[in-house]
Amino acid sequence: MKGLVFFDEDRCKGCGLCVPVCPKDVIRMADRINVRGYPPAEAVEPERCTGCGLCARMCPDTVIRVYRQTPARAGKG
Amino acid sequence: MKGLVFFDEDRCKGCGLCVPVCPKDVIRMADRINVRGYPPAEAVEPERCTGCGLCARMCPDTVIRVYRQTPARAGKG
Amino acid sequence: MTSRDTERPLGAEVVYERPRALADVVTHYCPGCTHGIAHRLVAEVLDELDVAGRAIGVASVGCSVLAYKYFNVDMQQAAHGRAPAVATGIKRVHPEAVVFTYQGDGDLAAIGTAEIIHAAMRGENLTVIFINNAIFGMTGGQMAPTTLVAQKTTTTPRGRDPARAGYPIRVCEMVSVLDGAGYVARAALSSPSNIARAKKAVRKAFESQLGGYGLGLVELLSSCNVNWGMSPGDALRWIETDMIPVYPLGVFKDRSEAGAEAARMEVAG
Amino acid sequence: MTSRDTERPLGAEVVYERPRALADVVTHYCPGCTHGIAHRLVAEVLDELDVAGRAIGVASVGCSVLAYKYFNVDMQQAAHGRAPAVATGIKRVHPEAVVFTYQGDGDLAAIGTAEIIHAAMRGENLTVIFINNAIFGMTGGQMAPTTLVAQKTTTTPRGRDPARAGYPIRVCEMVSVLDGAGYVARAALSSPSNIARAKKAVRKAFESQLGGYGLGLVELLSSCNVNWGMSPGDALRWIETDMIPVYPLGVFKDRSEAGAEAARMEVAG
Amino acid sequence: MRLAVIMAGFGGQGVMSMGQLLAYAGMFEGKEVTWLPSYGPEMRGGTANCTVIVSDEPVASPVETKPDACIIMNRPSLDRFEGAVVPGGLLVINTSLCDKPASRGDLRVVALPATDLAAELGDVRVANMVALGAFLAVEPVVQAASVVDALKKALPAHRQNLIPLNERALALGAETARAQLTA
Amino acid sequence: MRLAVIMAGFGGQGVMSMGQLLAYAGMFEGKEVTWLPSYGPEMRGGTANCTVIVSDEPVASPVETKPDACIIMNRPSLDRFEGAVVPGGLLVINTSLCDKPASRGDLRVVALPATDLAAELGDVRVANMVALGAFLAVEPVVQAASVVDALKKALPAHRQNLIPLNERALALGAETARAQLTA
Amino acid sequence: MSGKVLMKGNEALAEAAVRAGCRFFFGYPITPQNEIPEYMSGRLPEVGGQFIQAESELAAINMVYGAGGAGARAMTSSSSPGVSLKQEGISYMAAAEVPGVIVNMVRGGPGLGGIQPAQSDYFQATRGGGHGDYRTIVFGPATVQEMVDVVGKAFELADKYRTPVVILGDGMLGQMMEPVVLPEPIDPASLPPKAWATTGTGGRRPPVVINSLYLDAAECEAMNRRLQAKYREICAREQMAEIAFPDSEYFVAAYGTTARICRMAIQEARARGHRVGLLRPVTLWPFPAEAFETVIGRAKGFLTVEMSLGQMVEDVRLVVAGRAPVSFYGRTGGVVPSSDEILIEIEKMVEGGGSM
Amino acid sequence: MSGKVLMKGNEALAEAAVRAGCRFFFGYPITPQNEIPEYMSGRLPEVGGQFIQAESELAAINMVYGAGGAGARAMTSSSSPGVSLKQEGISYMAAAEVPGVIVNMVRGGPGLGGIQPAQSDYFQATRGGGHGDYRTIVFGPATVQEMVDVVGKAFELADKYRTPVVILGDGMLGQMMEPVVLPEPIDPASLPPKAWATTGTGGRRPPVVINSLYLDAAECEAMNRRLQAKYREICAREQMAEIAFPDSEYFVAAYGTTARICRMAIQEARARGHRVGLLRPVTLWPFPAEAFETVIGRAKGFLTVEMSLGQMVEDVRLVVAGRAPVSFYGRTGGVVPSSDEILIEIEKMVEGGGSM
Ligand SMILES: Cc1ncc(C[n+]2csc(CCOP(=O)(O)OP(=O)(O)O)c2C)c(N)n1
Ligand SMILES: Cc1ncc(C[n+]2csc(CCOP(=O)(O)OP(=O)(O)O)c2C)c(N)n1
Ligand code: SF4
Ligand code: SF4
Ligand code: SF4
Ligand code: SF4
Repeated sequence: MKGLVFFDEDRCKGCGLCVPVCPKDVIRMADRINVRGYPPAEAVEPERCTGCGLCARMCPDTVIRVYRQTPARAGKG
Repeated sequence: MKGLVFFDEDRCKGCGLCVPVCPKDVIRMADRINVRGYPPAEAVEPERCTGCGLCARMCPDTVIRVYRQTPARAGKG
Repeated sequence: MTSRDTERPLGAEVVYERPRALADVVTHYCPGCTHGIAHRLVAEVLDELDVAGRAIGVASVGCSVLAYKYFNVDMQQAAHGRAPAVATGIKRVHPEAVVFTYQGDGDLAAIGTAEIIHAAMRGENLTVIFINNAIFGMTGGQMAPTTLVAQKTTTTPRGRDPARAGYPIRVCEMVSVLDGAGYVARAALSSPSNIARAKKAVRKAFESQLGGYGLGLVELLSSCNVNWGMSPGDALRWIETDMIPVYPLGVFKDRSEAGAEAARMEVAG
Repeated sequence: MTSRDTERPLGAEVVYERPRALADVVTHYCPGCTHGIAHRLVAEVLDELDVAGRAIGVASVGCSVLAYKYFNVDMQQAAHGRAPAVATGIKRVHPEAVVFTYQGDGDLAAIGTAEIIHAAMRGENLTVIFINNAIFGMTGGQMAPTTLVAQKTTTTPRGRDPARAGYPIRVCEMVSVLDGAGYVARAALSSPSNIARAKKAVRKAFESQLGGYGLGLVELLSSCNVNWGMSPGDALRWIETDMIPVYPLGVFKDRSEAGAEAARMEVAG
Repeated sequence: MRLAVIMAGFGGQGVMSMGQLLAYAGMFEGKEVTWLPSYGPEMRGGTANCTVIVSDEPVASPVETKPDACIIMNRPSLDRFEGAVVPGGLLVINTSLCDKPASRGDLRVVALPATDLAAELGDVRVANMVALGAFLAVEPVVQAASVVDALKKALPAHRQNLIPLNERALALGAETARAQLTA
Repeated sequence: MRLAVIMAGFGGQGVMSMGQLLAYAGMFEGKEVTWLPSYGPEMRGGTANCTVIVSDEPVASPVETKPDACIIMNRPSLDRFEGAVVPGGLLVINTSLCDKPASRGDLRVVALPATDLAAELGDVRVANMVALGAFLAVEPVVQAASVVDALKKALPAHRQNLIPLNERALALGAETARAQLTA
Repeated sequence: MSGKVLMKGNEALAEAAVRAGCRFFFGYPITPQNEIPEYMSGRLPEVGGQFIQAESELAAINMVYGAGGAGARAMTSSSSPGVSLKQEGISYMAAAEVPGVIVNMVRGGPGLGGIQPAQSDYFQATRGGGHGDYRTIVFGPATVQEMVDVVGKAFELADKYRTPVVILGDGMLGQMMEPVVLPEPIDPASLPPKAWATTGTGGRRPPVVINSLYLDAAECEAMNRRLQAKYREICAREQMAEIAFPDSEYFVAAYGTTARICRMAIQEARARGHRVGLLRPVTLWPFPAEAFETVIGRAKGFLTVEMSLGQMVEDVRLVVAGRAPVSFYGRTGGVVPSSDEILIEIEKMVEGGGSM
Repeated sequence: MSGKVLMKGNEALAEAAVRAGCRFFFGYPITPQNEIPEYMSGRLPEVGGQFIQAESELAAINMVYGAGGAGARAMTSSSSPGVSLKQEGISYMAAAEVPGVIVNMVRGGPGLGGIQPAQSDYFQATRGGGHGDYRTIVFGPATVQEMVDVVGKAFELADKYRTPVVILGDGMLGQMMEPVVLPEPIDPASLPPKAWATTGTGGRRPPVVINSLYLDAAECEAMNRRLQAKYREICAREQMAEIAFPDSEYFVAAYGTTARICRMAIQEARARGHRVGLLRPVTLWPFPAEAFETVIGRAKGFLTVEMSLGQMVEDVRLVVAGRAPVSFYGRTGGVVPSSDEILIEIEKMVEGGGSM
């Protein structure tokens, strides 16, 4: 199962709550500062994402969207 | 055991709550009207009173005083 | 023996006399109103514990508003519902005083809900005498939070309908959830035996204060025959037939040393 | 994939997107504050039950005072503590509407104690989202009635001392005593699994309203990392290590048909 | 014409409704009227009173400290209101429950045992109508028939059977008063 | 002499305590002073600012909409306060966190990377003292020594060891400012 | 008879509210206004409305805020101590522009006081007893009929200006019976829709918000300026007063029950040859300054009579502004002044005893 | 340095209260006065006192009633919406003659409003915001030092007259720091005993009762007359005001924070040659009418400036009573007027733009 995780970076407040809940260690806090002055969360090696959605469930600021792409359906659109 | 029951008639509001609780049917409501305009409770055949105190415990208006006179001690003072 | 003779008969054993802590005045209560019994019990306990001299009472707003005239102790009259807050202020100033409130079910369970809950939450060492007569007496018989389902009052003319006006509130059950409540019990002023139990509960509620166990609250099921539209005697019967089933008697909490054990024994009350 | 790309990928199954009932604005909450999670859960449930169009929310006074900006539904902002009264007024006018309050522990369990108890007493068909973060957030970290024993706040600088400041108040336990309470549960926003359970409880609390079972109240154990003086992550851990032992999770009451059974199963939570 | 009357007695003697009936009757006759009760805890078990004003002009004040007449149903009410009546005014006294005569000499007084008379009619509760009848015989500010009309309006359907009794009470009061005045 | 200065930055940059130290120092030197913070939710995570007035006369108003100087610790503060300064007034800008130069030409400007300089000293938290040092070098409304005295009073016993670091920060800020002015 | 019925003031007021389209009443008992909630508890269910005996006056006013914000005509009533408890809520309603009617059957104060009639809550009612720069429209009716009339007006103005309206009666007005002609009932469904009210978006429009929070001072001031503009309009349009004997040399200013007693005293004074008139504010806010202006030119003096120790007299002094002497006579704590006492004061005024 | 310390207004006030012998504080948090309860929570236990964070403002004021009735020096503090909730309790204290000090750090209203400084609770404070004919002494300090000074005075007068005393500050005064000299601490044990207070009879004296119920109207009026006699005495003895440049032709009337800003504007106006002075009430009730009388004879005009849309100006108009024009300038909702704006208004006044 392949997951797709998107961060709406400008909404992120850099609280870091999403980082430890990811079972695949996909997320880390970036070095840069976003428009709100916080270091935003970002995905490293996003291909490891399974689309479990735990990060999105944890995020207080609806920064994260998560989708699941089953290989079979991937191309169908 | 002999009881002595006293009614402070002018305090009585004539509610009648003391009447049914007397196990010896000592109490009844008088025909006359007291200074407050109520028919006061009074003792009939007070010698039947055992001094159990139930009437005083029931009276909402501290109309009733109850004493017990044990024959032996009666004369001692 | 129906006279005004106020002398104590020589050599007789006293079964009952007016407690010293009760002022020698005739109350304004309606004939047969059990407020008078509740007053007497409080006064008896103050006498027995010998604390009237250090007692400070808080009268609330309701038929018992004039309670400040009826107790032979220092008194403050409190705004409707706020007696526990007033008592808190007094108790913090005089921690050695024995402070009690005397409140109706409109006062304590309607407008004063927050104050009683929080006095219990704080574990204030106060004694609360709570008169549950299922109605607002003083203002003329409106619904109280404690009014029974289907009971007619001047503001539930068709009987209390839970769908619009809700359900009777059980104060003891609610307050005993709070850790700061030291002693919580419900008794009824409906018969000599229930009155005897009520007195025991009142005494315990003061002892809870004296022992520093936190808020002591006694709910006394009481009558308001006038606003219930019954004779005084019928009103007492109605307490037993209609109120007690909704408001079971017993000790709901007792934090005192002997408490845990006693609770088990008395709940049958 | 860290972009601002807001398109939904073609053919992908949605695991999580912003609920429609949540306004597309950035909240004013501190980084890591769980108020945001609670908002989201409410919005998700409004979407799932498809009731956002007939929802009317009541914002209270506390950090969530601006909640009226964050939900895509009609809102009324209520005076501190009075949200259940305001919601009652609304619900009686629009019985078909889905009315909810969103209140903090200062708002609901301190100044608003009487209002929540009596909304429950009346069995108002309302949903109450109760955020217990053991502190007054908005005003700068003073003690709340829910503050834990020994917890330091700006008004308990030496830690909450029960002898002076009382004991934590357990709202669910207290409210569930009332007959008019339809659904009462406590959950925690401390981990993805607890958040999943919290969402179930929020949904149930709305269903209690829809089914006419009376007041539905969900207490959500929440963090206020800023006023607790912790990192957001440590704050979540503190919920689990320190708050849950005092505030056990579970369903305290469920008057719905399935309720009795479900309660038994979920209390383990 | 403007007449102010205070009616006073124990709670339960029907003092309030007596006043209301008078006011109703005045209204039916096209007059201006006000009815003002005493209220509050003093009513509980104690005394009750109300003030009725019947006038051709709009009533300025419903309060009257110097009434033209008083209907006194018990002893405490006599003590309280006798002094207030204007000189030459009217006192109707229910002697059944008032063991004291009027002390002022400058008033017209009708003293009748209204409660006893009502008992004779079969129901002490119409003592108020006996007294009202006596009052109207002396101060015909409204017709007794209008009081009966008012009663018809006021009583619920299942109580309309009480009308004749009340009519008799009004009449008995009036007779007694007239007899006294001519005596 | 009367000087009003606004200090502004992110919460956590020590803007409030910088202002308090200046006010304290003024008080120690026998001057009249006021310190007025912005307060409320805007502080939460956002910006913070305070106004300090040091004067020989009692301070009429603690509010100053046209300050003589501003110490600007970050970019949003520049946007907000640059326009307010009186013509000829002073702007101290912490260029480490402000990527924009001053836009007005009628002000005296000291621009220094206070945060970076503080980091060089070993603790970014003394950036405020670097900026204050720079400010005092140009507007010697109090002596730097008085600020140090104030710090000694303000810091608890176990923090007194921070004094030398703060002194160095003040000095470094002053040097940098003087260098700029002479340059 | 002409459709007249004899009704107790409190009940007439309640029935008039129902006829004005009020379907929601939230109250808490307190003497001397208990007949209002009692009447409503029986009557409202008959017309599809709802009565709630709230847990407190605080809850009651906030239920009005909720129901009014949701678009309904809603009312609460109480008496002095209970009305003090409503002040925060009234301030919220004023700020959030939520209509509603608040009845105060004033009794003797301060504190628990007594239950007899008084007018000592005038300041509280007319100066926005809660916090902030707001006002409420205040009616001070003098008869049961006028009380009935102002109830309709109160609901109308509350909706028109989106503002709380206070009816300031007193225990006597609530307890007395007088013949009244009741107005034709209004069907609330026939009232103009309120686009600003919370009803649920139905998914068809953006959310509406009822709110009084303005963290930005400039926005908070703007809200206040909006309110003040509304208040100016109300002052310009809604003043109501009665002048009896407008060509007099002296005037008694009084409202409500007191005005009735003053009228008796004035009749007597005129019978004695004094040229005294009555100036009776019906709206207490807006204070009927215009009516005063019509007589100030020729007036040689004003006597203000209140069942208080001097509250409305400040408004009289503010309008008169030194152009004539203004004297005051008051009884308080539940004592009702007699016309004789007032007559004495009138004669003092006429003999030049009036003080500024 | 002379014993000066730099303190935040709220904390200085709190410390001054402790030094005035206040040992009991009951409060509920609300911005912008949170430093008061916070300070007290740490400080009172150190001096054997008690701090309670009450469940609400209602509970807090009633705790003050309890503690004050029990003989202690007790205080509560809040800000606008919270103070509205205290009105019933303050009315009770006034009626039962229980001393106590109530602090209101006023913020922008009405409703939830904002948290920036305002003066829009003047009416509520000075006209007895609760029900009934009562007043409270009200101080409107302008500096942190003055706030410290009036705290001592407030406790003193509260005890002397057995009356609640209000300190009306504003957010700015609470939040700002200024150097202050704190007074010597008073040991509460050294204060005169209060025979009227509830302490327990000890079996040695008849019970005392703290009460405000008077069911008999005549008794209720008698209580009110007793209060009024006291209020007259307070008016005669306790007025406090500052006049700067008493020989001026024009005067700006302002109190508290606003007065400070007016002082700047006045300095500028005088620099421009205008003869303008400042009349600054320190007691808002009793309103310092005597100070006004000393200048009214020669004054050509008054400008009242407030952080409200016109409240104290009514008191100024009542005193001036048409003897000079009185104009008004106000900002509200948390907006603080600038000295420039005020200067413009001063010049308008001087150029004859003042309206009555
Ligand atoms: C603030 C306030 N609200 C309402 C009242 C009116 N009031 C007086 S007593 C009472 C209720 C009394 O009922 P309860 O407490 O049950 O006592 P009871 O009279 O039945 O003994 C009410 C509502 C008041 N005095 N003050
Ligand atoms: C009547 C009133 N009292 C006090 C306040 C100040 N106040 C605002 S929020 C708040 C408490 C907030 O705490 P909580 O409800 O726990 O919410 P949180 O901020 O923690 O989310 C208080 C006391 C107010 N606005 N109104
Ligand atoms: S004491 Fe007992 S026996 Fe005697 S009268 Fe009373 S109830 Fe009867
Ligand atoms: S119970 Fe007391 S008041 Fe009642 S009738 Fe008996 S003696 Fe009288
Ligand atoms: S009204 Fe009811 S509660 Fe009050 S005194 Fe009478 S019987 Fe007792
Ligand atoms: S102060 Fe606390 S509750 Fe408020 S937004 Fe911040 S973290 Fe959340």
